Amino acid sequence: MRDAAARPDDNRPYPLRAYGPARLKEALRRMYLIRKFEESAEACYARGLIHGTMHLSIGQEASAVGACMSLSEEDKITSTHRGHGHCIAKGADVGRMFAEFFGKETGYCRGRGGSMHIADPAKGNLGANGIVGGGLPIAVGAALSAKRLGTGTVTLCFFGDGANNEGAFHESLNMAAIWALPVVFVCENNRYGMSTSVERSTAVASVAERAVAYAMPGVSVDGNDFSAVTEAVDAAVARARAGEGPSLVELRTYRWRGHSKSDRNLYRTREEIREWMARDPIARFAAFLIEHGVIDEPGRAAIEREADEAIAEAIEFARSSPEPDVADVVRDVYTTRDPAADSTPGGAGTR
Amino acid sequence: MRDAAARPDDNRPYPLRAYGPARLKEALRRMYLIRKFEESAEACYARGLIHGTMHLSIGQEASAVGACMSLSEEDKITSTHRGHGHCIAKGADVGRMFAEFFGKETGYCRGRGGSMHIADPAKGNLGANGIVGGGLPIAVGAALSAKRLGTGTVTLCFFGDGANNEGAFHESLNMAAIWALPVVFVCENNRYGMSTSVERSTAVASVAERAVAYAMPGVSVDGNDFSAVTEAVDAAVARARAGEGPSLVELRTYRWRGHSKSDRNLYRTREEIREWMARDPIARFAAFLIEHGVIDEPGRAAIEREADEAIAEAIEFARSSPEPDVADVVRDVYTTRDPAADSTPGGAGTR
Amino acid sequence: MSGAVRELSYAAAIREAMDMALASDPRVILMGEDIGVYGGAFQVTGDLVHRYGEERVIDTPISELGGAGVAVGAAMTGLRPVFEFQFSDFAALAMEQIVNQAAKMRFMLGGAVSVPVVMRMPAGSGTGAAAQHSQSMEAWFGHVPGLKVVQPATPEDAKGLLLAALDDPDPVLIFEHKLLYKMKGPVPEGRYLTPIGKAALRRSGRDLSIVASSIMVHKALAAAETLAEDGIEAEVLDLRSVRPLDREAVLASAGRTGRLLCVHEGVKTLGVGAEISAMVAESEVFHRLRAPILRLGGAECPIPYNPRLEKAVVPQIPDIVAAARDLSRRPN
Amino acid sequence: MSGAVRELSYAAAIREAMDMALASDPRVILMGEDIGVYGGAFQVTGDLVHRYGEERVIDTPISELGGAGVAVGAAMTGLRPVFEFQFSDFAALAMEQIVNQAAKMRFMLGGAVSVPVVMRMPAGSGTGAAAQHSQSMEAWFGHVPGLKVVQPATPEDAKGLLLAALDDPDPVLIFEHKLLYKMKGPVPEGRYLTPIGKAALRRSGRDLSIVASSIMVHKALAAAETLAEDGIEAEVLDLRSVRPLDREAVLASAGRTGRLLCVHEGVKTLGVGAEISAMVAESEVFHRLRAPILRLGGAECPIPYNPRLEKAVVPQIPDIVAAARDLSRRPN
Ligand SMILES: Cc1ncc(C[n+]2csc(CCOP(=O)(O)OP(=O)(O)O)c2C)c(N)n1
Ligand SMILES: Cc1ncc(C[n+]2csc(CCOP(=O)(O)OP(=O)(O)O)c2C)c(N)n1
Ligand SMILES: [Mg+2]
Ligand SMILES: [Mg+2]
Repeated sequence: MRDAAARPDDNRPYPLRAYGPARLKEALRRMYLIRKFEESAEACYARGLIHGTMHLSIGQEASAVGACMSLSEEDKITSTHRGHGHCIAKGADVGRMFAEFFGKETGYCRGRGGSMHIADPAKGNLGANGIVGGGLPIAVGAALSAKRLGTGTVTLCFFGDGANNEGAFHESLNMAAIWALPVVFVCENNRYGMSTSVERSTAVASVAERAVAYAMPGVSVDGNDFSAVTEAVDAAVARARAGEGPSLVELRTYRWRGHSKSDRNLYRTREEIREWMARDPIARFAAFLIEHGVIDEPGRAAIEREADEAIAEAIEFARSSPEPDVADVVRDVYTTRDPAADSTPGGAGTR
Repeated sequence: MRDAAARPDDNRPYPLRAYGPARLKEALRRMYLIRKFEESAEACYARGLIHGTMHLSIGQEASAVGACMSLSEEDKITSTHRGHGHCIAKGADVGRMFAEFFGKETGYCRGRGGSMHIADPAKGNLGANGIVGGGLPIAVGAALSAKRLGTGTVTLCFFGDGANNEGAFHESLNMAAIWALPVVFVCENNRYGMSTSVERSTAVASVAERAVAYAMPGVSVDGNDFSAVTEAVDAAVARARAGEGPSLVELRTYRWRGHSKSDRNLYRTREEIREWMARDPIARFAAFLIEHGVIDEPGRAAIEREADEAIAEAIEFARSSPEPDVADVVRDVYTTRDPAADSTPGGAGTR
Repeated sequence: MSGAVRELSYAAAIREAMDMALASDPRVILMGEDIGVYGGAFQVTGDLVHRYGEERVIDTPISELGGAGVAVGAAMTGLRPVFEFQFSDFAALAMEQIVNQAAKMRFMLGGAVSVPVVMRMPAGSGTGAAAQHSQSMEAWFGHVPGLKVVQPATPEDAKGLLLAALDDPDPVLIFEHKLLYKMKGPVPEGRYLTPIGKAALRRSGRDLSIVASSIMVHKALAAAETLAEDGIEAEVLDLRSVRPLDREAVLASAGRTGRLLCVHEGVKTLGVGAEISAMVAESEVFHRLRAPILRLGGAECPIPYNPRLEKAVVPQIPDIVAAARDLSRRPN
Repeated sequence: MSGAVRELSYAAAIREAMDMALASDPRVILMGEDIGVYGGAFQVTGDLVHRYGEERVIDTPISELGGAGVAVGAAMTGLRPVFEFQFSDFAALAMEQIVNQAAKMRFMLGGAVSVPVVMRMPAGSGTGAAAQHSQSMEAWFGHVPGLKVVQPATPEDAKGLLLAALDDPDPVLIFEHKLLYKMKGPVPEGRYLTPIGKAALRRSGRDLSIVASSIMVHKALAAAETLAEDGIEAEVLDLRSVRPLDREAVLASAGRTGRLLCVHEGVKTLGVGAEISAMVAESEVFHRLRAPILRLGGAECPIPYNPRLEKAVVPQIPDIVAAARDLSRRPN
């Protein structure tokens, strides 16, 4: 949430008007934390410490952190398979995140979920999702709860450009619109759904154009520019909070890495990747803060170092955490241990 | 298909430019046939001769017949639960239709499908559908076949305003657009999906507005005006046939009867119904033809009488047709009578 | 708790449960297509919208996947949604939210959330609505850990199981047979919970056990009357719950009689009867079986429109009588 | 017809079948997410797009319901689409088109059309992809008349069943276990059809019958080796097809040995083993059974992420050995 309402005579860039220095520094810290987190996760994966697959959001840090600037801890987000950044932006503990990747009992999902299912309901993160588009109707449901229960909270729904072609996108935006629900749909358009470019998958050039079909505001901004992201999302969140209904915000960004670990990057050129790396959202935001005197270079370096340390600690925590107990595996299928449920003939292999 | 290309200096109403008198008379005949068919079906239902449910299209005759004017017999349509009109407009035999309602072996579905599943592939009708939105992707598939196989045919996909909120609508229009397929999406907007008005279900006022989200042309016309319907759909079909891709055409119309037989009409006013009955598409089209000298009043009356006779004959055919053989019921689950399939332990009640 | 007993229809009993829940718990909402002023395709919600308003009795657009997902999201965040599919067949559009999200959410998240959503599923054939409006799909959901799946056969259970579902922290699917909506039966006033996962013995008998579900319970009871005239005493167990299954009750009955017949309307292959049969055949009761375990289920075809065909493809009373006789005649 | 035999991986065998079909039949197209230049999430389509072009190897948007429906519509009108779900779990989004449309279309229309669509379903756990990417859902589809459902366990069958599916006028779903993609085995060159609906006896044995499917065939064979060391000779029947089921082969094997163990990865309750067991228990073979019919299936929970948990919830070789020993020890 904004620290202050913008004064009309103040013509500094948006973030400086909306947030105090502490929030801005914290934003930079979280962006570094995401970057370092992803790089370390990648390294752990390469060393065989993490199994399964994972989807890294390196290059998309400004969109995750910028979008969550508008939210309080009570506000909700729904996230995606590429959700580490959202998670950290919404305040998750990187130790418990790594513990989850390592399949440990201390992980956010007690080792049951892995990268694609990390959630942190206490901080308002309703969870990543392994199903493209799966979080969209859930976000609308959370917004319906907020409206019915009068909590005053907003739900921010992250999804990718690829998800915008799922039927769930259409149904969700329509319902949110007709019921004027407090939800903001944030499309992180990183130009590809796996290998398939927006041009090849989507009939319109910009996902934001589809807002017209739901009579809601739609804007498309540079998702690597923290200022543009916060200004656009803040406006949408304010609108939602004021009871004026949903908005669609498209953040144009790019993932530096492949889609997942199995990606051979055959569908895009080295030049394209290099071009986008030159638009590094973290470097840009750091330079912005330095330029406007919010931090100096030693301050930036300290923030970066702090992130490095936090990650090292997180990995250590994860490593030293206990494995889940195999005997306990069917716990949490149901909330109550219904005795009748337990009497359902169990599977074979629960040795 | 048009009988002639319109000449630029010809400023008569569209249908007179596009179609010869024989085609126009046939169109009026089909509209009467639909009206009489629906009225007789209703009467048969009331007398217990037809079971199940049925969805009547009385009041929507101009949209069914007008839209199909653009098509050849090789062109395909997909239809809906409210599909009797489409079926007749595409040239179906009303005898076999009634036989289907009566559950007879001579029916279009050999008594297996009933009202909601009538199809007539020989005439290009790929079938009504019991699932709202179910026909949309199927239509796109038919258009994909046409493009791949180079048949030069167009697929016209009928659907209702209610269907426009299904995910299938979104996914289908998007795929048709990105692949530039020869398909025309014809939304018969009769203002309600069952009891739920477009205002309460749909974020935009007109379904045609959603065409923007698929970068395809979208037009909305008076669906009770044969001229407007044919002009709009002809243009869309011509575009599709020329390889320029799909269009969305919204035909604003109204169903005079309730949604189905269980409807108590609690969601709309008598005045509204009366107002729309005053815009009777058949009376309007008949008056149009008389005004422009295509027919005279005795000619009109003859066409109407002919329709009455055809219906009487159809019902007689249906009545006197044989019932299906109960022993034969699992036939047509599979195309080939796979002996292994037959050895699957059968159900109980195939007495 | 519960007071006097009146006769109510199955539909009215369900409505009464929803009414009580709406009245007593502000978190309860109803969602579905045409459940408001229309009263629901089968008039189950009836006039509730007039009593609780459009904000709590919510007509959704025709968007089954999204609608179910909204209910899931609402359930995760404090509401208690009762989502009505107009026909359970349309749940095919929402399998992703039901199975990939609602059923697995708590487990995937290591117990961090619950998803207390209730989904009502009008099911079954007999209305002449043909193949896309007549299915019995409970077996699919019974195969999915994380869901609970019930099939009330009586008005009393229809009310009690819906109240129990609303009381349950996990997703519960209720399969309501459309032909039962108008059936009347005794229903206690006030609040009571029918336990999810418990079968009900509807008739005792020494000669064979018929395990039936939903509408087949009534057909089995009628068949049992006929069989009794021949001196064959059939026990009729109303399964009530597909997940969890009442293993104990099934094994006890099969153990008592040594002869087991499973009857349901869903397609026979991989229908609920397969699980009942297999559960018994792998138990110690196997040794007490005096004859093969028989099953009656839907024929291996979609539901046809023609009424005679439609009847022919699901078990009818004479089929049950014949199968039970056959079973009783088998040598030990 | 078929020529020499080489070693190919399961994935390569599938690709070879698609390659042959694309080369010989202009009606054949492939559709799916990232099957073009990416080569498919599991590299099954590989380089086919470079050989047959983007018009025949079609990358769809992420639109499972619509994509499957387009394949259905295309199949009804002259094409022979092979539709790849990236993971079979995502078929939950397309149940409507698979079950309400493809499976029922021919029947509902009284035989007026056929729907020759093939759907490929990468299935199963073991890759650390957790609950939404690891399911074994074949039992759902096995419950649906109008569909055919196969589960090749070997590279040879993967090719032969895909070619048979393309030759079949009706919708065929092929469940491919992801852990099998890299497994190598002998595959004949040229065109051959593996019959849909026929099980394959992979090992003979007098003491008990193990009916297994997909990856469990290999685990059952390994278990049989261990059992043989103890003098227990297990017969291993590879089910291959869930719908239609090869009733004859199952009954013959169970009748021969009198002891039956069903093994599959899908959740045990209402899994394929339930049908196998029930089919035997209702047949005349019942009288020849010398012990209860045992089943091993997935545990009653979603697939967990942690690798040790993930292994624990599906049957492993020691589980099969233990169950088979238990079965062999049971008194007659
Ligand atoms: C329903 C569904 N379909 C397909 C997939 C496989 N898949 C995972 S991520 C992905 C691409 C998603 O693209 P986008 O929404 O743009 O997100 P991004 O990966 O670019 O962040 C695909 C196809 C899935 N997980 N769920
Ligand atoms: C997927 C699905 N959801 C709901 C229904 C029940 N239903 C049948 S017709 C209908 C209304 C459809 O409205 P619309 O598309 O506007 O067509 P209309 O009936 O007005 O011609 C509904 C809700 C259905 N058949 N299929
Ligand atoms: Mg993307
Ligand atoms: Mg309508």
